[in-house]
Amino acid sequence: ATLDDVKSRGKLNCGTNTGLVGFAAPDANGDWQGFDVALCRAVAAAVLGDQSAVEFVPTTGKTRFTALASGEIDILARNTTWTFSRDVDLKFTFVGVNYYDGQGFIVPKSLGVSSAKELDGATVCIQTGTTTELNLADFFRVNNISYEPVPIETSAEAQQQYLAGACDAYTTDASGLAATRATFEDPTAHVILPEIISKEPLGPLVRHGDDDWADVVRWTLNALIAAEEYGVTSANIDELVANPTSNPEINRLLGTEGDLGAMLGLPADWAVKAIKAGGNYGELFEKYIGQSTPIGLARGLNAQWTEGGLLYAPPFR
Amino acid sequence: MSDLAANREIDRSRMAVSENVAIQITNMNKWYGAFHVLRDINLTIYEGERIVVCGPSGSGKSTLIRCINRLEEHQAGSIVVDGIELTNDLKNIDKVRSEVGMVFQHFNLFPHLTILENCTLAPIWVRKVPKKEAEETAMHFLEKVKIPEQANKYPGQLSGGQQQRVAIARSLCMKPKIMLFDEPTSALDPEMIKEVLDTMIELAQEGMTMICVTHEMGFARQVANRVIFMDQGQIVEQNEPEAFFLNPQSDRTKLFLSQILGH
Amino acid sequence: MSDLAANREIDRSRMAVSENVAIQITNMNKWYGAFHVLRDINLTIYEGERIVVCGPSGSGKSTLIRCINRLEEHQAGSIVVDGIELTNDLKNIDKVRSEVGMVFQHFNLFPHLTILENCTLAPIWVRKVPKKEAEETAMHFLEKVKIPEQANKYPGQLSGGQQQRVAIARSLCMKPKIMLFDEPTSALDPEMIKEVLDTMIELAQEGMTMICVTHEMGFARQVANRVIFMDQGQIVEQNEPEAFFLNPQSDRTKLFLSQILGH
Amino acid sequence: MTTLTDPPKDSFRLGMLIYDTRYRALTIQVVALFAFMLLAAWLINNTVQNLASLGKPIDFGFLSTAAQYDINQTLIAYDNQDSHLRASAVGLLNTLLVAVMGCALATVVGVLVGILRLSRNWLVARIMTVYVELFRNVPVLLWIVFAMAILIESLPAPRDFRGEDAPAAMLFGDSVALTNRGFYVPEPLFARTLGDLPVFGAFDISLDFLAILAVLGAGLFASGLIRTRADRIQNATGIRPTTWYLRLGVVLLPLIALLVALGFHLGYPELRGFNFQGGIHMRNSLIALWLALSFYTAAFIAEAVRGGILAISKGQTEAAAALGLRPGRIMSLVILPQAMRVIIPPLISQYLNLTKNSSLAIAVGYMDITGTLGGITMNQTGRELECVLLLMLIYLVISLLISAVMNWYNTRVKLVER
Amino acid sequence: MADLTFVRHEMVPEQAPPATSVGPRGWLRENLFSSPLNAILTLLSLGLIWWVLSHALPWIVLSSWTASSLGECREQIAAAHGEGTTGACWAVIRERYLQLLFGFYPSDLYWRPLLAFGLALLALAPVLFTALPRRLLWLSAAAPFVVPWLLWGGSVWVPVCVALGFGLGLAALRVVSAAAGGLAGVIAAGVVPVLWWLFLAWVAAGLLQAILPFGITPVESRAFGGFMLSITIGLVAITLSLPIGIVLALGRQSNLLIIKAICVGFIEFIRGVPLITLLFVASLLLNYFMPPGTNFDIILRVIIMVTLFASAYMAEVIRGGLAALPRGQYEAADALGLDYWKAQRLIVMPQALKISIPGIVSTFIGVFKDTTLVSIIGLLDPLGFSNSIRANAEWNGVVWELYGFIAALFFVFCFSMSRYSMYLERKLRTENR
Ligand SMILES: Nc1ncnc2c1ncn2[C@@H]1O[C@H](COP(=O)(O)OP(=O)(O)OP(=O)(O)O)[C@@H](O)[C@H]1O
Ligand SMILES: Nc1ncnc2c1ncn2[C@@H]1O[C@H](COP(=O)(O)OP(=O)(O)OP(=O)(O)O)[C@@H](O)[C@H]1O
Ligand SMILES: NC(=O)CC[C@H](N)C(=O)O
Ligand SMILES: [Mg+2]
Ligand SMILES: [Mg+2]
Repeated sequence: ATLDDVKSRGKLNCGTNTGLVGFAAPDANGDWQGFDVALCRAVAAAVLGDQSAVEFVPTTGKTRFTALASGEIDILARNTTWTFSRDVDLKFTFVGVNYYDGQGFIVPKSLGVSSAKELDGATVCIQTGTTTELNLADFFRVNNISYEPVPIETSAEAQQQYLAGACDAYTTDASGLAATRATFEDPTAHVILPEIISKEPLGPLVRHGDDDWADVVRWTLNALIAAEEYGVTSANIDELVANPTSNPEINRLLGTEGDLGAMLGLPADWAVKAIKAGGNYGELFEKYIGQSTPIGLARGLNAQWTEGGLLYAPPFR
Repeated sequence: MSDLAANREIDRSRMAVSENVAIQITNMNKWYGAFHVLRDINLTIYEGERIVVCGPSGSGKSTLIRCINRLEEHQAGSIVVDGIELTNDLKNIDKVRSEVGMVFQHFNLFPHLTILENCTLAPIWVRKVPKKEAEETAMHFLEKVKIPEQANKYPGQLSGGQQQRVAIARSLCMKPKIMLFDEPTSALDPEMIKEVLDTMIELAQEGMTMICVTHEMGFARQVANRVIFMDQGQIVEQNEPEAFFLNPQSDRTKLFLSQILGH
Repeated sequence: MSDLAANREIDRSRMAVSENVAIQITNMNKWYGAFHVLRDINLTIYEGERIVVCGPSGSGKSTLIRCINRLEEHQAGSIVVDGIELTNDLKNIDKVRSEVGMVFQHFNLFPHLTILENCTLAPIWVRKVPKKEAEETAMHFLEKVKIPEQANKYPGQLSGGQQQRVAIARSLCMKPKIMLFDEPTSALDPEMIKEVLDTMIELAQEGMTMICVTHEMGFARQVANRVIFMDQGQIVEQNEPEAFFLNPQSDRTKLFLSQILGH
Repeated sequence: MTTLTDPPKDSFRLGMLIYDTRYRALTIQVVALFAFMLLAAWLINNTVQNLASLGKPIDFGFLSTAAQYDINQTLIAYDNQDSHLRASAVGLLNTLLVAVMGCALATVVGVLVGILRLSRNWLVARIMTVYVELFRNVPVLLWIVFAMAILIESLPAPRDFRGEDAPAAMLFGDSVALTNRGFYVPEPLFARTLGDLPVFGAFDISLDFLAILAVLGAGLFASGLIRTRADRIQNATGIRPTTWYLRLGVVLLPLIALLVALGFHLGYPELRGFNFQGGIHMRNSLIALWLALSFYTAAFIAEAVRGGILAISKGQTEAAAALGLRPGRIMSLVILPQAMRVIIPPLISQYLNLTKNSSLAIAVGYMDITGTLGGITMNQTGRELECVLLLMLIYLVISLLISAVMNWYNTRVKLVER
Repeated sequence: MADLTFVRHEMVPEQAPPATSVGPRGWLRENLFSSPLNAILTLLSLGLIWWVLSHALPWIVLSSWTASSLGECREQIAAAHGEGTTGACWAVIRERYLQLLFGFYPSDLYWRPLLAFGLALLALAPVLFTALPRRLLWLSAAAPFVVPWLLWGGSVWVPVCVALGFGLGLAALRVVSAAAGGLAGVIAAGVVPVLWWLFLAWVAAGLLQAILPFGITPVESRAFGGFMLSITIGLVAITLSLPIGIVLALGRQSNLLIIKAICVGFIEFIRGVPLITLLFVASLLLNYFMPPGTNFDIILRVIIMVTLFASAYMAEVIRGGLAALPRGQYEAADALGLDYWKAQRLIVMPQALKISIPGIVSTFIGVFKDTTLVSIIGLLDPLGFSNSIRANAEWNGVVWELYGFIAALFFVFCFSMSRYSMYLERKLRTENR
């Protein structure tokens, strides 16, 4: 089973994007950074107790699923949309959603367009091999307007073409649009159109048929989300472990009560390690893509359910 | 040196030399870059003369005869061939070239054309001779060099001696007034040398003006009416063959002859 | 044809022919595809014999001797060399080859090995002789062919005659019982031919069994004890050299001799 | 003395399998074949097992399902409801398009550069050397992305053509627009069109186009006749009549007549909406790929051309010059016919390389066969094995066809030689 | 007719050529303005050079080396050279050049790849230069084991045990061919080492490591990246493809029909498909072809496919070398009684390989350039890395600087290699043969 493999190997193999602003990219020291990357680190911390025990395997839109299917990676955290055919036909298990996204358009303000429906005849840049490509085709078909797709391999190239005016609009997951816009010389000259033409729940996935491993990843993600809900942060977690609170849910999460860890086949403090790796969900969000970063994404749908968002960790019980 | 031609009887009667100047070279100088390869060449050649040029390797023999049909450019002095001065004027050069035939050491036949095509190419494209006529002329000269039966073969299928004879025939097809030979036999096996020399002797007997760079001293003695000895880019001595070989004047000539005949 | 060896005194005393059969060829036939190149060859060669094979080009001389060490396969009849029949059995072939030396027209020295290495290669790898011993033997034979001082040069640095002598020494280093020569001198310049023929004569004087394809009639007269004339893949005539040259029986032989001696 | 006995009768022994030349070959081959089949069986068995455990048995059925994605450049009609198979066909045609265009341009540039490299002009020869070395020693993929980046960054966007004092303007009297989305050039239109001819119900061929081709072909044939006649006259009289105007006329006049009859006119590109509309749009991805492949390959072709010309010894030129032939004639009658034999084989293998390198189209998003079948289709259906095998097969067929042409040419040329 | 005799008693001294044909003027006239057409070409060329330089130079020179992000770069350039100046942001190279060169290789271990590639170069020297002492050949023999060990690290016993396989093969050849004859010896020499490598070598290496632990820090191939990845793939592929190529070439030359068919099929197949499809096989399919559960990492898989790719090209190069060998060499070897393998090893291969060296070098250059394609399947070679670097918020938007740097790296490497191969070609041509 994957869990045992990972443990005996002492390393977690994690598939990431070869480079996507805010979600995964190697920094100057060669350390991978980003929102997707952080999830892998959390899983590594939970399973192996060491957040740096991760091998990052950069994958492209094409190679990502094979890498996972062939066992080259244990978990794919590469802004991958949870779709029916990927889950059912390609035989993967999506363990949850770490970012609720949707496909949007960015256009230069000077174009004078305020709705995607006005894009009749426009040239649209799009990354190939993604769900966005299919969504786009559907959107224009449904609205019975024409467009010209400009397929592109990487987001960096898409951005280059868009900025030079080789395409009128650029479409991808709204998170990507925001990230891209943030690095423009003059971000204010571009608008993200109001239409979100698809649902893009991005989440980590594992191979079909290894439920134990899927549980580990699923509940690590849930632990991060729940931690935010209960106010457990990397700052106060040591304190909370040392002096368990009166909230049994928190105690169970932190392993000071019950033996949830053992049920997963992990040490009792698995969630503590995972949360300490980079912080709870909210902390990670703020650190890599939130308002304080150049990318500056608002929580939006990705707020806790208590705040009107969609994040809703099942109970730790 | 082969003296295979020695036992041939030479008919010198038709080898008269006319009074008309064929080539007039005056104070000609040539440099390769800074290297002074031909120095102060003065040479008058009359129609019907058979000149043999000899000299040590690198003395400029090839360069001299290549200047005569402007394969090389000279930088000073003048060369007048058949009344036409060689300048940068392309028309003059064309005229001279079509009146001067040249045979090279390595034959330089065109391997992609048959022997016949080799011979008719220039007449057709330069002289604008009808193809049929050109072919007839070609066959005539091929017969003269004794290989009419090879006409439809390719050069690669012929022996060296045969190839050189084709090369001679090819030049003759342009009906040149002057023939230049640059060591025509030095790339050949001994048996083949004879074939080629025989052909050249025959040409000489018909009164063709010839300038021939060669070290075949037997040929020089029998055929030439003048031998020119070059060294260091200069004409050091010229004389009739008998006098040249038996009584050389300059020390350099003596040295050279002792080496070449000493073999 | 060169008869440079003529003025050499030949010691025929040691050139006795034994009663033992060295090579027995019986009803041998060979085809190249559909072309019948050797027809019904019957030939017995005794130890110590020196056979010269001659005949027009394409008559199958090379093919015949190449059959003897199985560089070519024959299709019918039998060839028995030193008691070993040449069949498809690789072991027999290896045995025969290591007892039969062969010298080619184009020497075929190994250009990437020094002269000494050329000579020691086969003894070391085929005969499994210790390197030291092989080198001693090699030097011995190199002395015999009079070029011990070239031992550490590469073949490319030697003249043709020297290369051919190395090729002979190389074969001798395998201490063969029989030596085959395929026109060993025909790729050489006249001066070098003498060197090589001298070496071969010396070998013959030591009683080596030799089969030699050559047109050196001087050599044949002096050394051979039998001359074989081939034409169209058949042995047309064989005889002692004097009888063969002075009194050929077959018309073809006469024609051939008149051509070859007429030069 | 060895006595001669009858040769031992052939009785088969096991050792003969190894030591008998007749059986040895057989033995080795049987062993090799066995090993090869074992290896193949092992690989196939593994694959089948792996696929079975993944629940993805080999199945080409996906080819007939709807592709659902759009392709921006299609030579045959296509929309996103067509099958993956048709999408692949669109890709294949795009591959062939860029390969043919690339080979043509590469030949022109390569021959030019190869000749200029031999120029007596020092500066020109140096520049060509720099060009050749620069292109040969930098990976072609880098050149492709470079070319794309240059196009995108240095040409104006369509929006720059808008407005009163637009920063960019169309060329040639508003007929050609060079933008960073590609080049827009006038398209031929016919007022009295002959319509389309459906082929196998799969795609349409314009009858106008066919008619033009036919007239052009006939014109060229007639021009050939005139040429043969000129040859004949030259053979007979030695004087070659000047016929270029006749030959030109015979090609052009009927063509012009046909065009007039069809009501030929140009459709000019025009800035409408977001883009130029009308005209032929050559996309930047196509142009970048085309230029990069062509110039990269041209560097190699230039070397082949230079080598070919140098291989024809100086002696040939001199001999021809000594016969009084003019430089132009020397080139066409003596040097080129010989150089061609040396040049063509490497030239064709460069065509092969170019065609294979066109698979790098994905780097700039040109939708060739690797981009459709080996890219989006593979990605959306998850049928890696089928797609990659099919892809390889297609390239293999193209390569073998090109090699066949090369072999045919080689044998033909060899016959002429001797 | 005038008197024909003439004797020169005083030799004409050498004179300086007319001024128009030498010196700078002569040179200009000769090389740049020898005809009107040439003059026009010269002017056009000068125009072209001016155009290129006037566009490129300011950009290259008016640049920033110190910024820590693209935005900062723009500010610095605007501050230094005035608003609206566009200049290069070389700062990204300064910050990332080590990454572009070494990928994720641990920075304290950079000496290892450097040493390894230096060693590989050294090991090449005695093969190429016959003048060097033959003893250096031991270095060449050791390099294939030492270089990978330096690159990947780990126990020293692994390469030792792998090398031992060759020793075992040799021993098997000796023993078995003495006992059971040549062909059996060859078969044994093939089978024994394979068995050893497959089943025993790893055990032995593990045992030895347990008894006598000695090793250096292991580095996973995932850490390989940048230019080092290109060189590693190229080097390993070429080294391995050499023996495979030899076997294929011999097979293709052989008159055994089935063997020939297999070899021709393989060679033509590999040469008929683009490398990118083979890389797809490496990244998508190769694991399917292996027994369920085997998993080797993507770089190894890529190396396998690139090796196969290079082998096919290598086979053709070597076939050319074999074809250039005169038939006489084979016949002489036969006549001396050398068997097939000995003849190949002692006579044919040494010569054929030497003839093929220029071809081998240019195959190497080709493969090396083609390693950039691995970026398409997500490996971080220099080109792949340039994308990852641009995925950092600071460097998003940097294009030319990265491409330019990568192109320069490749150019320097390939250009020197190609010059070197030309030098070899010249040397081989003049060398006595
Ligand atoms: N293209 C050239 N460039 C520079 N120097 C040249 C050139 N061609 C010939 N030379 C030099 O000019 C000198 C004369 O050469 P030329 O070929 O005329 O000599 P030659 O008398 O014909 O000698 P040989 O008997 O060897 O043919 C030689 O020193 C030669 O090196
Ligand atoms: N490998 C071959 N395949 C087909 N025919 C061949 C082959 N080798 C030789 N022949 C033909 O066999 C005939 C005999 O050839 P062989 O070389 O034995 O003649 P030869 O007497 O040695 O002639 P030469 O004096 O020219 O060497 C010739 O007609 C030749 O064309
Ligand atoms: N841009 C991407 O690489 C991912 C796009 C999209 N979320 C997908 O899964 O296909
Ligand atoms: Mg000369
Ligand atoms: Mg012969």
